[in-house]
Amino acid sequence: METTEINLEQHFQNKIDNEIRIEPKDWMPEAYRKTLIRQISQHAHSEIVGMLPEANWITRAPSLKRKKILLAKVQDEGGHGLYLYCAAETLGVTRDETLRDLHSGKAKYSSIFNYPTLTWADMGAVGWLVDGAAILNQVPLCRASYGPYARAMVRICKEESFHQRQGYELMMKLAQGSPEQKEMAQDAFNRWWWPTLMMFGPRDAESGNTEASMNWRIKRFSNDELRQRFVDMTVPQAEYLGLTIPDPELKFNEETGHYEFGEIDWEEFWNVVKGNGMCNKERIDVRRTAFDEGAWVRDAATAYHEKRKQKEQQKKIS
Amino acid sequence: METTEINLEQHFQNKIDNEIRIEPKDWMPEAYRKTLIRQISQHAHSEIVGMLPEANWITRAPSLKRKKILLAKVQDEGGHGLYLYCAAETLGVTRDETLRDLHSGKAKYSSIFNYPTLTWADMGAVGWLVDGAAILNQVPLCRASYGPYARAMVRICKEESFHQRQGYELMMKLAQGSPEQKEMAQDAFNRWWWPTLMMFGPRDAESGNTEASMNWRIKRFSNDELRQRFVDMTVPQAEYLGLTIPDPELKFNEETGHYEFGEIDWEEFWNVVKGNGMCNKERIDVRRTAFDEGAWVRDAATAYHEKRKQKEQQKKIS
Amino acid sequence: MENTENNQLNYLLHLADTSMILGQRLSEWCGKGPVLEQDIALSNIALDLLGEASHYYELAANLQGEGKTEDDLAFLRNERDFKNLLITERPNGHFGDTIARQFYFDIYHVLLLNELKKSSNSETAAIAEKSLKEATYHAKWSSEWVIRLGDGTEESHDKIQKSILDFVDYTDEMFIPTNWEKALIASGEMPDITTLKDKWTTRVNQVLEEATLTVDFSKSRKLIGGKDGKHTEALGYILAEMQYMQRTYPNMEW
Amino acid sequence: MENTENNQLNYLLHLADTSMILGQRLSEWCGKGPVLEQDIALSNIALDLLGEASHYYELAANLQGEGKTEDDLAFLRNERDFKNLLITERPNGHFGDTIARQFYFDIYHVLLLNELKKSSNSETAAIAEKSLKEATYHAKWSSEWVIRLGDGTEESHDKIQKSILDFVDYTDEMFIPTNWEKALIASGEMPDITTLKDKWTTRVNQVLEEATLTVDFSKSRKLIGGKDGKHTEALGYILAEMQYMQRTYPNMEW
Repeated sequence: METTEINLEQHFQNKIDNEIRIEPKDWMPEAYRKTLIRQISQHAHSEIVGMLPEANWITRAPSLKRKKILLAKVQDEGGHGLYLYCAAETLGVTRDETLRDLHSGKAKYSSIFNYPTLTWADMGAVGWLVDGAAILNQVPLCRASYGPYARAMVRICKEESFHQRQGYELMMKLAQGSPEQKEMAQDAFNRWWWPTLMMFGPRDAESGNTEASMNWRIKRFSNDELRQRFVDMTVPQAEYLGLTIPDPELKFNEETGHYEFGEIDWEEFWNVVKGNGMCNKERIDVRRTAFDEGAWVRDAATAYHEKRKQKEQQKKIS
Repeated sequence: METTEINLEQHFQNKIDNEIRIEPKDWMPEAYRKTLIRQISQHAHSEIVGMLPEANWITRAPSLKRKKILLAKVQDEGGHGLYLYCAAETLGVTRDETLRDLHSGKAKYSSIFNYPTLTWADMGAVGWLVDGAAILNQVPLCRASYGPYARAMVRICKEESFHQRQGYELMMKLAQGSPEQKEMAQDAFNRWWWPTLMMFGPRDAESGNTEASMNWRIKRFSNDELRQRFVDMTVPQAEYLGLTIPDPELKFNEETGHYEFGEIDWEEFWNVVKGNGMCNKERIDVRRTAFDEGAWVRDAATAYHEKRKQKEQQKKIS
Repeated sequence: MENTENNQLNYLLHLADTSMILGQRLSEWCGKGPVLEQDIALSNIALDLLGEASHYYELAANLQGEGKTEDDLAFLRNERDFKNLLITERPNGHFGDTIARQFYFDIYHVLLLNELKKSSNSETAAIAEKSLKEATYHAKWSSEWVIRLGDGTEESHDKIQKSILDFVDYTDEMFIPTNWEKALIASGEMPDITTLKDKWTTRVNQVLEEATLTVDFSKSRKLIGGKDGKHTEALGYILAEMQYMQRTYPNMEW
Repeated sequence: MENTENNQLNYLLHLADTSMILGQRLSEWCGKGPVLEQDIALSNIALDLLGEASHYYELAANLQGEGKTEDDLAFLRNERDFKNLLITERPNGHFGDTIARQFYFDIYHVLLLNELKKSSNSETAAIAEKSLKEATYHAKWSSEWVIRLGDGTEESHDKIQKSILDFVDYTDEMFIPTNWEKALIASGEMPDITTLKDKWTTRVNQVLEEATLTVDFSKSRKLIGGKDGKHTEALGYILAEMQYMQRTYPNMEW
């Protein structure tokens, strides 16, 4: 038995090393399964909770075109959630189970969604910065070792980069607009810049789980690598918009070819992760209330489905 | 016994005829009591339901001053409701009983409150026209034969005429304002004119209950008399504001010294009375929901009161 | 105001406002649906309706010829100028309420678009043609949910039965023409909505029967006024929210 | 922006906005209270707060010296300029929620006004003097209700216990100074709010004890930001409603 286990493990790792996808019916180590369930659920929850800060502005969008774009975007996020809950289900965990963990506070989601969206410009900042950071995190996941996850990510990434361009375009309109609009854009940028940098997680030195995930090809780049890539990509975009980066220490290092930037407020980071952000409680409350108030609807659908099945069976018998 | 009853009735009517007030502990005919209970409860309900169309604009009032005036006015109406529920209680009916009749649809309230308040100008129109009509109905009630009712009406009438002046002043601001404000004022006037005329009830020829109420000195003027008085009083006020009366048949009769006016849409009148107005259902729904959702608060207050009483009694004993 | 062009403008605005306000209401659900799939479905219908509204607003702006945009018409007109059907502005309530409102509207919407697509105005006909496909899907979706909730659990049956009754009062308005609609119907410039009532009742009753639900349409309060700008008190709050940005920051591009 | 006059203006606006937004929230209750007497009491407190706000806005407008009115400051400033305490903008919820929010605020309000009435600025002192009488009554009323609900029925106990916990997160902001507040405190231009915390906690705990309720204040999420214009998502909706008329019809008299 022991040898078999070792062989299975060896075989599994060989496949991983050769970039062969692991599929639901394949053997996999329990730790791999658990890590994936945790990560995919978190990711799904982030999509669903992430609908809320943007949904907050749908009814107040300033034009019909923007209203439609925003609504379609948030709807897409719901779709991403669906793909991911399905991917998690292939690992043997139901959607209701994962949702229960979200509502109880056991499962996490991206902390960025615990910041409030205060003005219309936040719709631009979230699309451009938050989706931009998400893409950097997600693109490598399109090659994740677990097949259903990787395939979900391919679809998601395609839509995310579309969203990011829309966010940037929204910011552009503001940045080229009236003084009030410019101010609104800069204010949103100021508020979202640092939280976005935090999206890449703690510094590599303080990040757990990384090594195993690297070996399993779930993760391919370190937090700090991705964060640097984001800064290098985003600073010129901000400059193009005429926005000032809210970091006095930011400067381009000619030698490395990278931007150096100031220290992240890690106290704030951990504070929000621990649940003390402005919206942690509200976001979960909204989701839980929606779920609880929707119970009778789901029950009705199940009951109706059962009745139908029985009727059909009776027909067959008679 | 029969003679006593007749004597009591005679004695009662003598007091009435001599304008001597009937007080709660005095003997009174059952029909008188019932008529009063019905009328005072209806009046109380009208105050309470009447809070809603105006409360609808408190959060959207266009200036701090107007917000305070409106809020204070609606609060006064709540106070009027209180006086009247207390007056009804002196006749042996509890507030909860009368409220139950309101919520079940058994008890009526003034139909005028089943019209929606659509613009800010409605706050002027309601204050000026609706309160104006109410005052004409109510001033004679300050001399109503039943003491508690008459005394409540004295307090109420004083505040109502204050409200009416505030309403007129609000309309004046609009009438002297921008073209949009003038249009808003005229539009509100157009919508409230006819419903206000309906407030005086059906034509005398079709009005029941009147004779008994007249004999009992609960009612002193007929519906048509009061309606005519209202028109005579209001038309010059409207003209002063530069508003057009939405009645092509309106004209001053030099001989009678009264304004003649067109036929009221009695179909609309009965339709709204029967419950088919725009807001009949909503108004009752709001009141009932407030009452039902407040049950736990009232229960808590009662329970706390009981506990306190018991503690005090225990103290006395020990 | 009673000339033909104004009547036509009224009609386009009525069509636009109706889709706009219902789309706005449905979009309030976004992120709060009872199941993820239905959250997405609600947004989907909202998007279709907002798209339809856009098209009508554009036609209206062209007809008006004052250089206004769809946004001017949606975000800078006052409550008394809005001509949407009252049913579209009523609050979402719970999922069953939203379904009942949607169901009544969808069945009407399909019947109406079926007529509108025959319009002699090729632009209106084109919008109707496109919207009809969408509305047909909406009607299928809401009918299925009426059936599912009606024939689901006891709780869901009671809830949707009450919702179905609550919205009846607002259905007659779909078929009772205003004065300006009467003129347009007489001149053949819009479909005769009075003739749609029977078909509507038949289709609605078919679904309700399958859903084990009952309604006595004769008891309707027959509330009307929306098409003439006389609304319920709900619309003012919708507009305060919907128009806030345009009112606060006038004359800007977004 | 960091000069003295701006700090003073910030402070007046903070005081005004705080009373304004809480008054606005309370006025949402009008006509919907659980008992008529309490409906009236809620309006009464709302009126006091709106009155207090008016006075501070007037002082602010004078200090600003740009010829603005109280209405300009209340109805034409944007969300990011509002400086109210976050607790005042939180939704009304049920009666117990409103009571909990009010209770925390009232106890603080009394302590603050007690200091403000000693202000060297005679106008501020006069407003504080008048408002203190009102706030003392408010605090009595809300404390009594906390006790009544806490020591009432099992249901009311559970409800108010939850409400009392829910609002704890927003209480620290009353006592944590912003940068501009620190400057004003240092120059003696405003009371040192950090010193009020202990008194507040003592008084609150006295009432909670009598109400058989418990709170662990150390578990507070310590949410701040309102005084620097960083609000919760609730404020935007309040302003959309509250400012709609002024935004829609600019430069008019009402």
